[in-house]
Amino acid sequence: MPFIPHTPDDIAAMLATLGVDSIAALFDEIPPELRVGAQALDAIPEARSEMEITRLMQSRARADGEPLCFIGAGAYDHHIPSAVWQIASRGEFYSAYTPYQAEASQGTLQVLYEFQSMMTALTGLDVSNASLYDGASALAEAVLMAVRANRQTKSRRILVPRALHPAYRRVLHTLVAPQGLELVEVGFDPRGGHTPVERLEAALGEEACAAVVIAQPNFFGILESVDELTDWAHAHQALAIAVVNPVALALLTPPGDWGAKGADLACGEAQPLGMPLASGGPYAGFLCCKQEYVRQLPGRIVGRTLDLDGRPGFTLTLQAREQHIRRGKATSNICTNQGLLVTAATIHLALLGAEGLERVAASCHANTQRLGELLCAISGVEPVFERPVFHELALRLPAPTASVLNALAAEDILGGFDLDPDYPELEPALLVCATERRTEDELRHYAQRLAAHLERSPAAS
Amino acid sequence: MPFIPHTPDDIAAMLATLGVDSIAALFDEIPPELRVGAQALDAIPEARSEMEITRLMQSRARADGEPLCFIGAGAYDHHIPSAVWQIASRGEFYSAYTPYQAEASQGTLQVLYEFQSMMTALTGLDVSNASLYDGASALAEAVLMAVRANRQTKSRRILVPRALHPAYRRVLHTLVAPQGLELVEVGFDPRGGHTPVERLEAALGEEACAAVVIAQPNFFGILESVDELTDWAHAHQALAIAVVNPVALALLTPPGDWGAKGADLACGEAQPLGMPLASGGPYAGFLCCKQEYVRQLPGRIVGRTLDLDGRPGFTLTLQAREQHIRRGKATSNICTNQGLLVTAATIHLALLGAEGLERVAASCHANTQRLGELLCAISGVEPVFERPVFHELALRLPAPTASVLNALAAEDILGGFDLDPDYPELEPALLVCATERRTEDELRHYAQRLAAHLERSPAAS
Amino acid sequence: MLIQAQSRTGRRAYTQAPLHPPPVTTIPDALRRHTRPALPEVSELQVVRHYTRLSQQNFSIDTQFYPLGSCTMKYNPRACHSLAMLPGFLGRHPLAPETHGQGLLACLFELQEILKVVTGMHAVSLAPAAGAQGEFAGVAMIRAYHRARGDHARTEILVPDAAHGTNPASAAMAGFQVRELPTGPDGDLDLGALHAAVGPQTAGIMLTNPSTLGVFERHIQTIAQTVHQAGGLLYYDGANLNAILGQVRPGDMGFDVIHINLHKTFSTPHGGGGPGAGPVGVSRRLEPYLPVPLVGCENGRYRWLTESDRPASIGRLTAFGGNIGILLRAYVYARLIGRQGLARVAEFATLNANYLRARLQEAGFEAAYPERCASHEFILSLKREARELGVTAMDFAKRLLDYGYHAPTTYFPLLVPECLLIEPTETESKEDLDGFVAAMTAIRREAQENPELVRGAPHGLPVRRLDEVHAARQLDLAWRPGDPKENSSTHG
Amino acid sequence: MLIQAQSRTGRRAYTQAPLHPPPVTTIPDALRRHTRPALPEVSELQVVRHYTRLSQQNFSIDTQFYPLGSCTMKYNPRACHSLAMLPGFLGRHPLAPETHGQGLLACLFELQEILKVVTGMHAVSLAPAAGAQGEFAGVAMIRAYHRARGDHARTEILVPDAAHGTNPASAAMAGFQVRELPTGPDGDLDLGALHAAVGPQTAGIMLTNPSTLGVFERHIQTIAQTVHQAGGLLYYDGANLNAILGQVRPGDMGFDVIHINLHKTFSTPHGGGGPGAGPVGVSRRLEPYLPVPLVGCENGRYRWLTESDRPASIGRLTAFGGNIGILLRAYVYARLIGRQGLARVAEFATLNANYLRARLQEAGFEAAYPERCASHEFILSLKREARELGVTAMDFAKRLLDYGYHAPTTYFPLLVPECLLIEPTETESKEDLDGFVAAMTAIRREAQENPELVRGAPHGLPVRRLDEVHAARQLDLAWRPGDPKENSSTHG
Repeated sequence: MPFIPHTPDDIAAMLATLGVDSIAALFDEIPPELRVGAQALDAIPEARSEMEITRLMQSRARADGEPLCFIGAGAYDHHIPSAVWQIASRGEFYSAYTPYQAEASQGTLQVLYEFQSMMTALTGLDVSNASLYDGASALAEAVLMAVRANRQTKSRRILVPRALHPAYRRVLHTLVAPQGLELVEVGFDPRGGHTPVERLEAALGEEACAAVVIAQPNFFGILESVDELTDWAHAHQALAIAVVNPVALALLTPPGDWGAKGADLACGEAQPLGMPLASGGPYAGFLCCKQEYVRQLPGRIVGRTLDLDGRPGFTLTLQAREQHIRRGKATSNICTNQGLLVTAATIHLALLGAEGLERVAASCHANTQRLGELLCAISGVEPVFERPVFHELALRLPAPTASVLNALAAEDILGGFDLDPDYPELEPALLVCATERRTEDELRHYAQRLAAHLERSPAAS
Repeated sequence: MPFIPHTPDDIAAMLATLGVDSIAALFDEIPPELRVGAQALDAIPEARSEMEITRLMQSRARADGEPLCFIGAGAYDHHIPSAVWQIASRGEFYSAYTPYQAEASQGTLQVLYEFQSMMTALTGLDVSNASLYDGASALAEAVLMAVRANRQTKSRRILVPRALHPAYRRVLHTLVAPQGLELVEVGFDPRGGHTPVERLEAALGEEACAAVVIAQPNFFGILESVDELTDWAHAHQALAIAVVNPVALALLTPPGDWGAKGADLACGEAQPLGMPLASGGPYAGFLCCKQEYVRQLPGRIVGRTLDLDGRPGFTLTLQAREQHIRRGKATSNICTNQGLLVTAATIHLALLGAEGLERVAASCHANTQRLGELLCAISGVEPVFERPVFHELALRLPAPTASVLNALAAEDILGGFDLDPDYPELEPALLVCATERRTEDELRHYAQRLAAHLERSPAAS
Repeated sequence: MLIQAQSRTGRRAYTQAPLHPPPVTTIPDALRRHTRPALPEVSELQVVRHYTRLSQQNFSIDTQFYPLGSCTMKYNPRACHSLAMLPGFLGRHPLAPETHGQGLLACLFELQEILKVVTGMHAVSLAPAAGAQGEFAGVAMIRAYHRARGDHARTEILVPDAAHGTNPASAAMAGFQVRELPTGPDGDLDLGALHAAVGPQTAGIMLTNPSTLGVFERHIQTIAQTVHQAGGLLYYDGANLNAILGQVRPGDMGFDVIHINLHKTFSTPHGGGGPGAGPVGVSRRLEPYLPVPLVGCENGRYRWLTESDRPASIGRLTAFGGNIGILLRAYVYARLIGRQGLARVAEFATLNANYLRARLQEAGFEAAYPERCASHEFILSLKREARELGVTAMDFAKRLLDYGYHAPTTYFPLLVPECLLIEPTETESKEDLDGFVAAMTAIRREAQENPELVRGAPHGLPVRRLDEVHAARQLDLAWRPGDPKENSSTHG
Repeated sequence: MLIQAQSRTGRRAYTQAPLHPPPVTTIPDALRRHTRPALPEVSELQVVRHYTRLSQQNFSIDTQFYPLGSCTMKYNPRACHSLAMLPGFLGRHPLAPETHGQGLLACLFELQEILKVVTGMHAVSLAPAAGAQGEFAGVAMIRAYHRARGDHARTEILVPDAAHGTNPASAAMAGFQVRELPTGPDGDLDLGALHAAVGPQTAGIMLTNPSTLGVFERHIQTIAQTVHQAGGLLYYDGANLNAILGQVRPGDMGFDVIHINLHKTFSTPHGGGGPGAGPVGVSRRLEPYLPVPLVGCENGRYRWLTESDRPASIGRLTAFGGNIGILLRAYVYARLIGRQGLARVAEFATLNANYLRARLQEAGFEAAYPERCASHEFILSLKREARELGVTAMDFAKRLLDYGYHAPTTYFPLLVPECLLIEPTETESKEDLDGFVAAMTAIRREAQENPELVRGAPHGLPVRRLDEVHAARQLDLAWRPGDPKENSSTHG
């Protein structure tokens, strides 16, 4: 019996203790008409050995190939030190529960405290939680939190830039609309690709708003004028919610220093910090805020405290915000978060340090610049926007994006993110990314193949 | 500086403590004319990042392909449970030294004791050491040990079957010839493929011998009449040294039960117990013996003892045999052995248990039988020998073996071991193996491709 | 000592970052950071040693019996981990085209099918990232269903008082009012209260069955009929699905929507607090509202079904496809144990729970609902020990740690005073259960002879009992440069 | 508790063996086993839990400072492990054709080249499986060389009294007589004794330089000249190569043959006692005798060179190519640190050793050879502490374990009474060295104030001091079914 240790003798002895003659008797309270027979599960395959399933999974993993990846769009192909997952996969991290029994969970708790400390260092804010599901849902939690936290207005309107990741905007809608929040789209500048203050003004009109979402870099890789946007939000009694890439923060002004007073909340996707692409998850969202908002912060929070002997130790804290205490009035329903990924992120950040992270960021930036040079040397390919970028770049193509990407994919090159469905106003356009893992040879190979395909393609309208 | 933690401040403080102004000063005792400059190492590449070396190694690992393997010949492609290396790779096992400080090494020591217990259970002998380098060098140590241990004769002759693995015979020669041992080859029966007692008689002639080597199964996969061979050895005042496959021992009479008195020593290759093929190593040799010979046993041995409080614990024991105490008079020069592989083998055997190991052995046996059926259905292909086999089978081919194997290799099939160079008397002949990992589809694929190639080949002489 | 406290200026794990990054010249100075973030500057060895040692301070399934009620801490097969971590899966970008994802999508599609069969539901979406997100998705589907029918009056969700806290929290997240229903003395729902509560404002009811009291809700058919007749829908909280796999199916009980905690029932790791995965299953009428993406199969080719394929969907819950790596682990688990194995899970989880309860009762402990069959978990009440000896359930819990057992869940459910909620799971052996009984018995003896010993527990762990009140009052949530506090808990 | 003691008849880790093996019908009953071997019958969870917990009972580099002299316990980079364990390398059969091994062979060929350059030797074979096998191979080559010249009189190998025990043992394995040479009071070899010992019977001399006394043999050139003039060859024991990498090369010192412990100098894991790898390097005149297989390169294609290519070879040492996986790790290590990094190894290993010695001397401990520069290791003598306080080097060693430090090597080399041989390696930080000094100082204070505390150490480990005499007298080397002894050391 896979994973069940009971021997026939064990079963007999246990049933004897219970005074019943079969395990089935233990299910006597289930109405008999509801009991299903063995055949109810017939459509599920029979047990297979680990050897057989290993073969199956290896062949499926191989089937998906190892294409050369120039897609970013919210998930980034970074080097992950071998040590990260060798340690994070240790049974004591991997198979432990949420650290409810603090004394038996100091390993996980200290890791989470260190993670919180690292995230506050990166964002320049006071407090971090111990993770949320991913960047997009973290933004939704940030928005809900901002509405609760904003004492200056009862508005439930949120300004959301169109230059924010389209999937983030969708998730935001899914998660906050049921609570009656109104999401107001803020357009971007067609030449700069950024979100000017004037667009905020236009979107707000005469109304108030609870918060302004500011993505740095934005979905096009463009660097926003975050100081002005933050100050504008504060001038309008709105909280400023930063959506940031944690690797970029090695180079860019941290949200806590944006504008005169700093952003109020910062959130984002921690995937670039040691998490494999893995088809989209598990990743981890982070959420930081100013100290004054800590009691509105959703998710687990670890605090440092003292034990009976006065020695320092760590424990979950501020649990009064959480659903198992406050139930329907909790700051969020989240409980299980992304602890194992946070463990990986913490080890990853410890290995890189500030200088290492800066080297990664600078290499990504340089590779993307170089890719832009190579691609824009192809006739008909040009940058969509003028403003500087971090490590993604929107390019206008002389042919329909989807057909170009399909042709490249057939050669095992994932050429980037097709902007056309989400941004028809830019069509045909492509968003490319080159992380520090891409080599000069790979960039040239991409450019060479793109040029070849474009030569064969009919010009776009 | 890769893997060196010293900051400039650290270095300055340390040099100040030492009262010198540079690290170079610490090398002042080396004659200056011997000091090499930095350029002496110029032919060695510069440091590269882990990301770059990862890319390099991944491309080299991929370059070697994933051929379909029907080679056995001393290294076997078995399923290894995921748990084995996930646990054996834990830092506490991986980065610990030989357990000289027993109190700080109970993990490793208990594992070794458990391994010794498992090997005595498998071989039916009283005592096991904690590993040697590999099966072949373990046999050499067994032969040297037998000469020391045999009180009945001073002979330094050893009878070695020609049906023993050719590489084992070579290693034996390398390692025992310097001490003046004489290796006498014993032929095999051309029809049965086994080593009959009459051949032992013929090889011994009028001389005495210290030991007889008995391989079960032998290199051709053939099962020897081990009871007769063992009794013959004992009747001639020789010790019987068993060379056994540990997986086969799940099905076959253990050496301790061979003949009337049992084999005196049993050795072999532990690779089939959880060690990847890995191009040939690291593997681990094992060596077991009767209790009366324990003080002649080379290699580490772990014993169970008591601590100051009377609680049980484990420690290296019988170190008086070893080179760090006895120096030139030690039982062997071996000290570092294959501890990590033994850890893997112990976990592997614990996961399989006797029944699991028997299932593995039975599946290998059945797959090899089935492969023999399929291949012998091809015109001109037939078994070389008549006697039953475990999981390898010698086949006579209608074409030169090397050319057939090359043609198969070009299609990513490793068709077996070419017997022709080592056994020209059997030419053209091939030794095939199908472990439990091979599927019916793979067996059929092999048969189909072999048939196709043989159709195209000129018939062998 | 914190990793941050080990930092020394100029130290680093040299090989881990690009060795020769070019200078950054194209980012305007006004947008640049001017002081480096205070991340640790440490060597690779320091990092490896620090986190390896920290890991050793955790209890975990791989090291201890961990009978944490309602959490299903069963063995996480190591193969599930290594096969989900195959390079081909790990390297795949979430937005890679389906041409480069057939292997992955085949696994996910088959997992959807397995979950449909084992729960008796009509369709499944794997999108929710955890149980609570599954709950949200489920309740949001109930909302979408009523709205699609123009039934805007249904603003209320019924939740038993024994429910997990996430149930009311998720209902609130989805914009509903929560009305709590009482539990009867036998552990079943108070049907009278249910009848009184249902009405045209009832959007649905959220139930865990077996409930958090460790008993099967015997009137489930009546409840289903009552709620359905009132126009509401039934939500099944799958936290306790381990108890009934292959014995009875939520779909057959009349549930319209369920979530499944793969990190419980399908043995994916808990990871010190996640990641989880909370697929949702629905009856036919709710299928249009399933969260995206789903995996579809047409002519043997798999593809993601997204917003454009599923216009009525409640939408997207995370940026990409959810916790894919966890889904892969659950798939491997289901394939390894197969259909008979799925049914055995509930059988042996139930056998272990009933055996352990019986042994503890024999040993003199008081079980809640002793007249009922236990499901996969059961409740002890230590109110007598608390009253007579002054030793609480929390004291027992902490002292168990000294005995090498993780504590059961304490003080939940809220209905039973001084309770321990104990879930042994099917992967533990009889010897381990017997060992736990022996430890509980020994602790009670200690509580009689030397209660201070128990009240002061734990004694043998890296720290003694921690002051949670201090933690909440003197908030210390992050290390900062120059932090004067030393944390020596990890050494010695 | 032993895994064997956890066995229960009929229990098993079901998924790990083929589910439906066919019956075995073709093996004669006379050859069949009739009782199953007494292997443990346990569940997968039991195995995982048991060995995970056992691992936690080890000290290791990944968890502790481990200054074990002469063992070079430096950080083992995790990348070396994961890259050597890539599926393409692990799945390769040792007898796969070279068409399916170019990637592997490229790594091995380049490693041969790196080792040649860094040691200054003419050619390298990677075949020996560990240092001692490298020693055997080296001495066997010396034997082969003399024999090839018809010089059968050279039956003697000279070995200093400070040498590792493997040196004389390996010489004996290779059929030589061993003659021991004394060490002078300054730690260098007694040259007078050397001159007296050499002669036509001298096959060669085996030296470690720096020696096991932690000092560089200053007269190495004179020694080389003396032995060579007598017709002997020089063997370099590479155990201490970490001390001189990139500073001075054995080939330049006049050595004819060397072995290299990759598991020391090249940071491959020690694995609780191996695997190691002991490549040998030789001068031009010994090249024909190198053990097979070697890796050759012709026209950009790599191939194994075996017996048929190398007819004068001393032969084959293991069945296949040696400890290939360890060679891959060493290759990765060398590439990560590069040529400058190789030289830095010796610099910082030497800095750490000299610093630690100076700090311990400041703290009042007595160093052996204080007038000499320390190499990468050094010796403390605790004879004063033993005499005055009755607390021995072994007591200090055991008490260090309680402080979370692995003990240095004790009672080796044999020349210095009550000695600790301390090798910190280059990968440890100044703080860790300072911590070790503080621990040693604290233990001496304990030895003065409460010597029983130190003599009874360790106190905080899974077991207290173990009785080695009992172990050797009452041999208990294997568990057997029905074994009455219980081992409870792993619980509690």
